[in-house]
Amino acid sequence: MKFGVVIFPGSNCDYDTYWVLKEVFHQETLFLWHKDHDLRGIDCVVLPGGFSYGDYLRSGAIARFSPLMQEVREFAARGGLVLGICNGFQVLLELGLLPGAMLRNKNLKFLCQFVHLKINNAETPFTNQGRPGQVLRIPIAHYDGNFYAPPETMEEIKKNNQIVLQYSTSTGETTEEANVNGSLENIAGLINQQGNVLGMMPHPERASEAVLGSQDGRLIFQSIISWLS
Amino acid sequence: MKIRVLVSFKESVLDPQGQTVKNALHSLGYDFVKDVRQGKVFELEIDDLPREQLEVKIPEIADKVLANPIIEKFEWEILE
Amino acid sequence: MKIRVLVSFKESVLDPQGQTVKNALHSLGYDFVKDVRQGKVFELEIDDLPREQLEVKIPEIADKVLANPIIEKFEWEILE
Amino acid sequence: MIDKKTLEEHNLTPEEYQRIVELIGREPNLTELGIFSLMWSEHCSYKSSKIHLKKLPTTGPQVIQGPGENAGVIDLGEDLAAVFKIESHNHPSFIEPYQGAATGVGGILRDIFTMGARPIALLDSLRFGPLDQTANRVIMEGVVSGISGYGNSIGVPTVGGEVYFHPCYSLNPLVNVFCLGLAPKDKIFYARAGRPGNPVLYVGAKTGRDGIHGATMASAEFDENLEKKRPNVQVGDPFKEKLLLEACLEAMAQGLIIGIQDMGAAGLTCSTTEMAAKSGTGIEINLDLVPQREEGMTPYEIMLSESQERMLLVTTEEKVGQVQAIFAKWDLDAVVIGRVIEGKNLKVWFKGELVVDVPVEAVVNLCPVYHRPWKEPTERGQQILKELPSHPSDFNRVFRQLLASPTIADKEWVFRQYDHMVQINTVFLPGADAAVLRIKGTPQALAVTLDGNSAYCYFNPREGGKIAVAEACRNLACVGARPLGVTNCLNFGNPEKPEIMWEFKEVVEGMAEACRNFNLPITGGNVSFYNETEGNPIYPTPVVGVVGLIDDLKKALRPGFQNQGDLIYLLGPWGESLGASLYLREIVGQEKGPAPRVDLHLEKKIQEFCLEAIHQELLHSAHDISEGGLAVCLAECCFHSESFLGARIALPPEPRPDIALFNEDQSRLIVSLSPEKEKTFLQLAETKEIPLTHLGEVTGQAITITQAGQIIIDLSVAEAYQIWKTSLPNFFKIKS
Ligand SMILES: Nc1ncnc2c1ncn2[C@@H]1O[C@H](COP(=O)(O)OP(=O)(O)O)[C@@H](O)[C@H]1O
Ligand SMILES: [Mg+2]
Repeated sequence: MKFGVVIFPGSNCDYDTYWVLKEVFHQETLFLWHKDHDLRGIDCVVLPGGFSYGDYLRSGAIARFSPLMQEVREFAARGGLVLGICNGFQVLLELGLLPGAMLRNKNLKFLCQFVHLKINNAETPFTNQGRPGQVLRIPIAHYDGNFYAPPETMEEIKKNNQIVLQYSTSTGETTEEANVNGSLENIAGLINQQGNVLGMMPHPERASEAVLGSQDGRLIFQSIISWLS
Repeated sequence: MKIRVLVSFKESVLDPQGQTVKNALHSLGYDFVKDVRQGKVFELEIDDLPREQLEVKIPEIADKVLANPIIEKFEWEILE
Repeated sequence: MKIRVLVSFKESVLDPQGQTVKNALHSLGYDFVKDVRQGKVFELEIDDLPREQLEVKIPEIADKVLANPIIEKFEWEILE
Repeated sequence: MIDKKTLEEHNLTPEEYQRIVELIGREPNLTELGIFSLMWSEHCSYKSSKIHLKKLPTTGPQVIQGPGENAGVIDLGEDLAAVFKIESHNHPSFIEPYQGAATGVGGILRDIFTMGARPIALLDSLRFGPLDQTANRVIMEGVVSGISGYGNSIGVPTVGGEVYFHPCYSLNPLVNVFCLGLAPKDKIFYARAGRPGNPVLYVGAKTGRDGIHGATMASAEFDENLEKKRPNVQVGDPFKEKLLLEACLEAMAQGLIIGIQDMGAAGLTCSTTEMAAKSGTGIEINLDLVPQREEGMTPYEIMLSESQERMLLVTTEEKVGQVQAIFAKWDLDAVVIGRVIEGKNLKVWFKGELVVDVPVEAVVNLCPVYHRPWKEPTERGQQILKELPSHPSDFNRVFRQLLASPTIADKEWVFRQYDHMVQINTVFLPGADAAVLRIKGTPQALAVTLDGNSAYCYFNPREGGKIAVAEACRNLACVGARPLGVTNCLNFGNPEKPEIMWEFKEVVEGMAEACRNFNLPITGGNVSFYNETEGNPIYPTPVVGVVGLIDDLKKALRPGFQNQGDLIYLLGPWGESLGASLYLREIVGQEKGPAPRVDLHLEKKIQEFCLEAIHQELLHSAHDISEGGLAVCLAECCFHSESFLGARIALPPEPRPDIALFNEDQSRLIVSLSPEKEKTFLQLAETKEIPLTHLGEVTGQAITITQAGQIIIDLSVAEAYQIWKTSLPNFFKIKS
């Protein structure tokens, strides 16, 4: 099984994601350059965190025009697995592979901290190693993670059980207080209707080694690996 | 020629930045300000184009690049 | 009444955002765009005030809150 | 043609001008004058500090590069080197807090990756005036978001730092940023031009009229003419810098670069002349080839521009194409703008004319060096606490007040805005005594800290200088790291005033003594003078950054208590004076000395003992006693425990409880250990002759302090935590 981590200009979690896939999970992993046109036979694309193009216009807005994103679009349409983490999630929204948009965090500040996440849907390629209601502790680090979608879209999202991860308390309550950035429905992770494209604001690659204080992020990668094998 | 494109949140979308500016103004005693909405402005210096072409091209780049139609709306004008 | 205040970097100040947008437009083939400057727009809903008062108050809040006079300039207009 | 007014505008004295004329054998033109004024400014030439900086020890077996390059380099064993440096961006941050702080981050990052190192951590030392004044809050918000905006975007974690509040920083905020990078030991790059004929390439952002005279500005006080001195403020572009970082490291990894120098303060002028001077060659550039952002720029403006995110590099003729290809990959231009030439002059061409022709040596190395007069100020001797303040009647109240003091209160409001985890090396998040970063693929870790207490330096600059070094090393000892190298940023007032010069000299001599005591080299740093507004200088503020190594990351220690029933010990003396303490200043309301003193011999013994005890795995926690004294240290040990563990300790009959609890005497830590290890611990302490006291134990959910059976402080950890945690955010609450 083969993973590809996309590098956009301004990506900065590309090496972290690569390190975890390659050195922690011992998977074959490639870097994919945004200007290329070829996904090189990978089974799962990861769009990593960072500030593609500085996020100067809107987070993820310019990266979506990269040549490689055309390939990613087709790959996703064929059912290939796509994981967008943080800025990668923002790119997926701008690409239209996921519904909705990101607004600035409700306190208008960048937020870097551990948060608790409740698994709302454990039947996805990205969460199948978890239980519904299970709580994970994984860090976030973003400025624009306040998820928004118009009411009709929210209806759809809920109807299709697309909410995968929600900001919660340590015991799994999705309270207002636990909703650090102000997202609708405490959304931290969202999947597309077909169930093969996941965007999540928290960084599982920052919580995959004991030395970093949490290994809860492993669940995401393990789920993908077991799904693919 | 010069084009100005204004991008702002749709009415239905909450604008926390605008709210914060409003609060800041109130705390300084500028109570005559009732509401604030914050948006972006782009000033484009472009090759001279006939009006009909502008009518196509400018909305195109506004829609595709400058604004995110899910949350934002835009308007544009010719400056000079 | 409604006031619009436009805030942008002074000419001599680097505008990385505008530059990045320009490059993106070029890479999409919109070569007729020669330059882009990005700024902020504030739409203020305010109590009706006579023109003379506006002439004092609006520049005052623009200078103090909306713009950073060290690197930014502003202009304003009455919308309605 | 060069009149008195022009000289004044360039901050050059008539004598300095005379010297320029002699050195170049004629009157300089305006561009040449600009070049000299920049490079001979205090900021670039160190003309007032040089003779004192020479006193600092700079050598040691681990030193690969000491002062004199963009950053210091220390050998980490195996094939890795640590590259680090600290820089100030005080003046720009006062003028425009967001951009000033942001470009400060950009500048120090360039210093590190110019050397061939990938930056892996940032730390920031910040000083502001009291937060009850709106202006100070505005500056602090701007500075913190500027650091966050730049560091987060470029993907270098900001893993630690310090924030102090004192009225002396109200109109003189300090923003010092430290950066640490890692490089392969055999691939360090220097500012060299190499051989004549080598092409000189300009890479990165275009040149605009940014910050012209920034360096000369950093070499003058602020006064009511501030408005006029406001240069074109530089706006940072972290995205461009990220591209520059990746492109430079890629070109270096492929062996395509001979020499490289960033263009920060003093831009093209500094980079061209320094590279040539270091190689003993000349250099020639054509300004028509320099990428420009604005129309009609003059040679003067181009040479003096401080536009950010630019680099100058030298390669060989054959490699130009490969270099350009790498930069193109990262959407950056790399333009050949000149060549290394025979001779020893800088030659600058503009529209076919030779507009500058001056010896690089004169520009870079022949600035006059000043032995500025110094004089000990008399009044400080009288600012000594003669009579003990009256004994507080309610220690619980005092304790709460101290925990809420912004200098002591939790800084999460600040570091939550910094991405402190990107690059997934950060093992100890901000809040511990030192930041700890694993070195991937090894059992080792790096520990880094910044320290400096200006109140001590005000009352006794020599002791303050020593303490800055001692305390930084003590912070490392607490986590289990051996210090390897030091960098420092010296923030002072106007060096032309003898009292300021005295402070400077004393601090430097104190630091030198402490470094020699710890056998530690100083590998670089920065001096920021003229931190005065309207004649009011800041307190002397040295900020010391120390980098250390932890051999076995598994043994690294945190400040928080671990287990109920663990024993709590005080290492070091009880202390005896409240002089210069935060308690005396903020609670009693008396700003009085004397400053604490540090016995360097004892300090070293205690640190070595701490390291040995950690190595033998005798301890469960260690935390250094600093601002707020023993009481605050104890509270922090409780706050950093996982479940609000409490502590019960007993004070001895002497000294008085306020002194025992709040004094800031040096060489002291609080450690905790399991009762089974006590015997071994005490034996080790005895063989090493370590003064220590059994304070009490980890127990319950409250902080309880008694003396002679009487309860003096009794506060639940949860309540104390709440006070400590919410103090800073409360200042910044958005009111609606
Ligand atoms: N306080 C200090 N202690 C030790 N070295 C210092 C100090 N201040 C400056 N230096 C060293 O002097 C050298 C000259 O500094 P300079 O070339 O001006 O560096 P910068 O690029 O930081 O302005 C640098 O190597 C710097 O590390
Ligand atoms: Mg430098």
